Amino acid sequence: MSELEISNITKDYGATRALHPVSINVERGEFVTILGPSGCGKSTLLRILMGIARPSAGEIRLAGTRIDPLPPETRDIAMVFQSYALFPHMSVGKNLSFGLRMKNVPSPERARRIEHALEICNLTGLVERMPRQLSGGQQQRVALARAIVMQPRLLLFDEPLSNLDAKLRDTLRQELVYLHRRIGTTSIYVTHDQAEAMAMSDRIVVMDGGRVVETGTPLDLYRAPTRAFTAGFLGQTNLLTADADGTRARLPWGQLVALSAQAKGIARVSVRPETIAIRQDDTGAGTVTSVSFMGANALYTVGIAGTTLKVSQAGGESLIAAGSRVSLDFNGALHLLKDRELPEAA
Amino acid sequence: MAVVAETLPKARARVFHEDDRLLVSAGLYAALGLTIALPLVLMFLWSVADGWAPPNVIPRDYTLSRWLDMIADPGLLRAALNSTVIAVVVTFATALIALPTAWAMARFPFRLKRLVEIFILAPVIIPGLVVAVGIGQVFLFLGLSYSITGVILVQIVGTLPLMIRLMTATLETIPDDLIHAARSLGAGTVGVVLHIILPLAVPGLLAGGLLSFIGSFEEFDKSFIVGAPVVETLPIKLYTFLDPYSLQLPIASIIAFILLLPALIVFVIAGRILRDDLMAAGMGKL
Amino acid sequence: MQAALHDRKIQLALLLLPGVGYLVLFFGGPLVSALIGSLRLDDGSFTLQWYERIFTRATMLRGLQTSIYYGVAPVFVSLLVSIPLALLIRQNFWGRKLFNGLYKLPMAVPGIIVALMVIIMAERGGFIDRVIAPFGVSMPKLVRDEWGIGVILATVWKQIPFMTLIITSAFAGIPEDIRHAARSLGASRLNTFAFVEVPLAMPGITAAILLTFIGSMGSYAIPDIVGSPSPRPLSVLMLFEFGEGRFAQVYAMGMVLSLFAVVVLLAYYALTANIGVNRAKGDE
Amino acid sequence: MNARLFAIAALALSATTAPVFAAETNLKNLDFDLSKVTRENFYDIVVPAAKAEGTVTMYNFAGSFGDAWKELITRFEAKYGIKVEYSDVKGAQANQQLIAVQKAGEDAPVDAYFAGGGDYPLLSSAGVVGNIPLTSILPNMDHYDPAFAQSLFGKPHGGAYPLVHLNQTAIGYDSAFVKPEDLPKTFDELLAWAEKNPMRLGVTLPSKGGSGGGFIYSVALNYLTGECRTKLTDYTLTAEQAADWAMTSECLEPVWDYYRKLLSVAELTNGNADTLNLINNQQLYIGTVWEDQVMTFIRGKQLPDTFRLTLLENGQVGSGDAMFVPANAKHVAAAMLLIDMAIGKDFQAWKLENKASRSPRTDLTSNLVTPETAKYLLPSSVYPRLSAPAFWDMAKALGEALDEKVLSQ
Repeated sequence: MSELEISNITKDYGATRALHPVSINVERGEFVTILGPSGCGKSTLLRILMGIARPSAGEIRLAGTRIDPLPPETRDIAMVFQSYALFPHMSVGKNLSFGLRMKNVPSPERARRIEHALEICNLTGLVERMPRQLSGGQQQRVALARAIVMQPRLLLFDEPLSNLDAKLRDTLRQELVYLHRRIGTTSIYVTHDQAEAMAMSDRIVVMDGGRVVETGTPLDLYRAPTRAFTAGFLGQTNLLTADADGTRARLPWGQLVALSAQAKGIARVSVRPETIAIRQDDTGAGTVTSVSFMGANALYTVGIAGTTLKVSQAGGESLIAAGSRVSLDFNGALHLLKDRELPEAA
Repeated sequence: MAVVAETLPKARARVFHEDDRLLVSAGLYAALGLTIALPLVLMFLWSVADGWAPPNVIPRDYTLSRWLDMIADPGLLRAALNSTVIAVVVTFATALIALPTAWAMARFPFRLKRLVEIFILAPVIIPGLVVAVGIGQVFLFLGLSYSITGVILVQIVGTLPLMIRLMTATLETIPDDLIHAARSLGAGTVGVVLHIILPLAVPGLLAGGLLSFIGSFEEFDKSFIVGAPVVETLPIKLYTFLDPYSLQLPIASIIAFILLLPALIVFVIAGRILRDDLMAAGMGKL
Repeated sequence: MQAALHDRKIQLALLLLPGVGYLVLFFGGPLVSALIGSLRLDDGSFTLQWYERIFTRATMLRGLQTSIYYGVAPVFVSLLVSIPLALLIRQNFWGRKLFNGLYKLPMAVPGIIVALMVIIMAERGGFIDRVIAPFGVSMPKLVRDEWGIGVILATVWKQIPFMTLIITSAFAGIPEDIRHAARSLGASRLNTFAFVEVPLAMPGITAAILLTFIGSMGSYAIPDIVGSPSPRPLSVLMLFEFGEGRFAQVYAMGMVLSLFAVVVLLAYYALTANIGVNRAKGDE
Repeated sequence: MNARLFAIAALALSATTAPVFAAETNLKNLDFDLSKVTRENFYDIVVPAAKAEGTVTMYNFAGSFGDAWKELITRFEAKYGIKVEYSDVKGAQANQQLIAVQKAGEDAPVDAYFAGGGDYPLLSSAGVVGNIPLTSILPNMDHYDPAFAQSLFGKPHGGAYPLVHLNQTAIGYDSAFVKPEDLPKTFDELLAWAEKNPMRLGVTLPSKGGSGGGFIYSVALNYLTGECRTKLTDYTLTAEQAADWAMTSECLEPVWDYYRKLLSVAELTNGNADTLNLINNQQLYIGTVWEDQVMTFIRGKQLPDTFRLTLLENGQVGSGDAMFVPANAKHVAAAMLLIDMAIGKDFQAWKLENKASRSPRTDLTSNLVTPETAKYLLPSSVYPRLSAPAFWDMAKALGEALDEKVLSQ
């Protein structure tokens, strides 16, 4: 039995279906990210988990207890909001003690837990401050502290880092990972930022159009996505069709590559840019159409055999100029996508 | 509490030349003096003047006897007490009635909202006399005429629209997330109302409460028709001296001061509490 | 029951109930009874005579015109004062905080006292007249005058704070960036004001106009005391009819006045609905 | 309603000193036998009953009369030990309140109501007035003016609606500006004076003050003759009939004509006090006024001490205000006792001296006032000679017609 079992949850708004039957299991102590573009249904799912919205069908169990009919305040779930949702009329300390008072936690216990939360969130000394006197990062940490002080069974994060600048976001992301490791609370983290998802999660649930597209560890999803959407959403990729003849497939530029699974006929595959080696070659079949230097690597677009490919090359002393002819070489296993068709111009 | 001036963003205050600022100050305060202070002073002079005929610019003789007579009237104290009790009850009742409705207006999208808005605004539009005479007939039927309860009920008709609008404007500014956060932290409906909504609604409640208090304290038309003369409030007691067709300037001036004083005190206090932006949001958007 | 409470429609109804229900009971009820009363004779039979009187009697017809005049004229004068005042008080001048509190005092002054002040100050032979008499000048007629200047003055005095308050906030609500953007695009301070700030503040300004119009159209203490004895606005005539115990006539006049106000309000809604600026709220 | 009026009229005709109302009384809360009360045994029966009631509520409709009633109440409470609950009211509203309460069958909130003389038709037709032959049984009414004892301005009341105060509309002038030889003595002379002194005459708008209402009725009395005058003084007309006549009759052309000429040279004011205030400001020299209100203003130093009064030939309206016991009053005996004291000679003399409030007592004339007061009263050369009885419903009708026929044209 998983810690959190989401079974066949749907949500309809009138005639529109915001969530198609969604089922997700989360193990105890796991950090699961729900990743998807805006409008994919992840926020709706979060609201249902929290109890702000009610599912149209399906059920949710937390530690074996069915919680979907319960009001939010009895669910033993705490949430960190995108807007932080700090109570503007309460000091940091009051914000932290609010939930404990609501749950009638006795005063000495309350003080101890607040002290602890402040300490692990690096907030010591700010107890008396009002929210408006805090910086964005501090507010974010207070929001986090306010949630973990509850020692909930489940922590929900709703894009909690999206209102911060890039640098702070990186720092806080690391802090969050570290923190999760320390407290070990089962967590669900909602975001549309794939980098964030990959950096933090034990497991990622990819959602699109109100459905769960795919679930897996960051590594699996990145390396061997089974859906074009996942492949495209997690990092960059080239979505190609290949002619498969059982164990091998032919890539558009003619290279024959081993398949990870048996397939015949038209196969849809995802080829990561960094899995293709590029080499300047006046007799090569490809032509570089553009070059972007990214620092750690360089990204080329290459026109070859009627398609355009993205190719990434690490380091290197020099760049290949646009217009140069190149030859390409894929080295790795081709993972088949299960999609019936590929999205146009992926 | 934000003092009125501070509600304007700091950046708005442009830098002025020292002379300009003095000039603006001098001009504005002079205007204030001529249009508000001077009439009040003249009215006070009338109340203590023992005869004031042309060409005297200020009275030659003074008397306090009118003031003393007026203040000695035991009915005055009773009426003031009545007014205070009624105003307090009206203020609290108005807030209590207005809150849920304002919440609905602020938080629920629904189709007939415009219509409900107009209906809530309607008591401001319909002349008080019509409402009062109409309600007088209804109250007589209900046995509420000429009772304090009746006066309170009819006054709330006048204070409710402003309170609902002010509270709607206030409640609209509370982010959904705060309420969700409170709920996820274990607060039930009561907890959310008590610890989140009410504290955050305080500026609106204060503004609306003060306006309701003044509105009730000064209300004449409706209270008069529904309550007078069995229930005497301060305005009912004093307006008999302000009968437009026989008003005597000295007496009327005294009455004006007695009527104005509490309102002015409340308003000066209110100046520190009333938030311009809320007032404007409540009344300034239709 | 529990489920019913979670139904948004039922929640909405329950929440609306106290306020709207109260007004339906203690405002709508009397209003309907007033409406019925305005269409009835003493013996209960239907009549339009009370309305007929309003639209056939010269006194009443002129009264209606006068009501509208007393509603409209002060609004224009108030605007002329309030907009500059609103602009002035956002400057950083000495004693601004105090001024901000003081200028609102007239809001707390009952109309009848305002009228009294006008009599004391501006009546012929009154204070101002006595002050300027030594210079051989005398006051023009401001009380009981044909154009109702005394009424307009008194009404304006009472309206200005309310109007200024709303207009100040309307201007304050415009993001600083928008003004800066306009200036950076080459607009002068005046142009920025005229083409950017005023249009953006318009919803607030028009609402202030509407509310003050409705307020002054229905006020009676001021026109009763400092207005011309003839014509008298409908509100004053209404009070007279009340004194005569002709409730049906009072109701009918009240209905006509209210109807006029409501028509103006609806016209306002219709006009502003297309502008869209103030539709952000309420209909989402 | 007419039947009731006839009944009252019939009773009024047969009224003697003996009580006659025993069977017909409309009083609801009698706690003593009213039918046994006579002038002779009044105090024996009424005083104990009143003391048993212990308290009495009084309404006063006249804003300027508060201090007079305070004086009366002090005397009354001292003498009888009965508490008086006193309220100033607005006549129109209090009348409607009484009528509504009466309709609902509830007890009246007031026991002794000082109400306008012109309100009698309204109040009596609604059955609000308690049928007590006060003028026949109150000991202090033994010197009561027979002109008002049984009827008021042509309407019979059987003693139930006795005036306790008489007042007089008049022409007031500042003798510092109007020389005795220039003082108008007739309506024509008044117009001529106004034409010679434009905007120095103030005329109160009839619907905004009795001095104006009285004036327009006086103008009509002056210029109407024959049948027209008969109609004008037909007290049996109801308010509606009077209004119809005033709005349509050709008879009134001379009145409108007079007003058209007058208002082109005179100032129309917003009330009795408005007129006086303009005289105090030395903007007006002559104005339409009430005699008693002038005294209040003189005492309050709001009029120059050169201010004097006169009446125009052919008469100006004199009126009065009554004190009565409502049919549903709770403290009838105490109310009767209070009215008795109000009409007592002592209080009436005090009232005349201090408020220029004339008395319906035949034994009290202006000869009794101090010379200091006398000079502000109407001189005996014109009063009561030129005092004409009021007909307020007609005066009101004329006022409304004036608005329609002259002012709004």
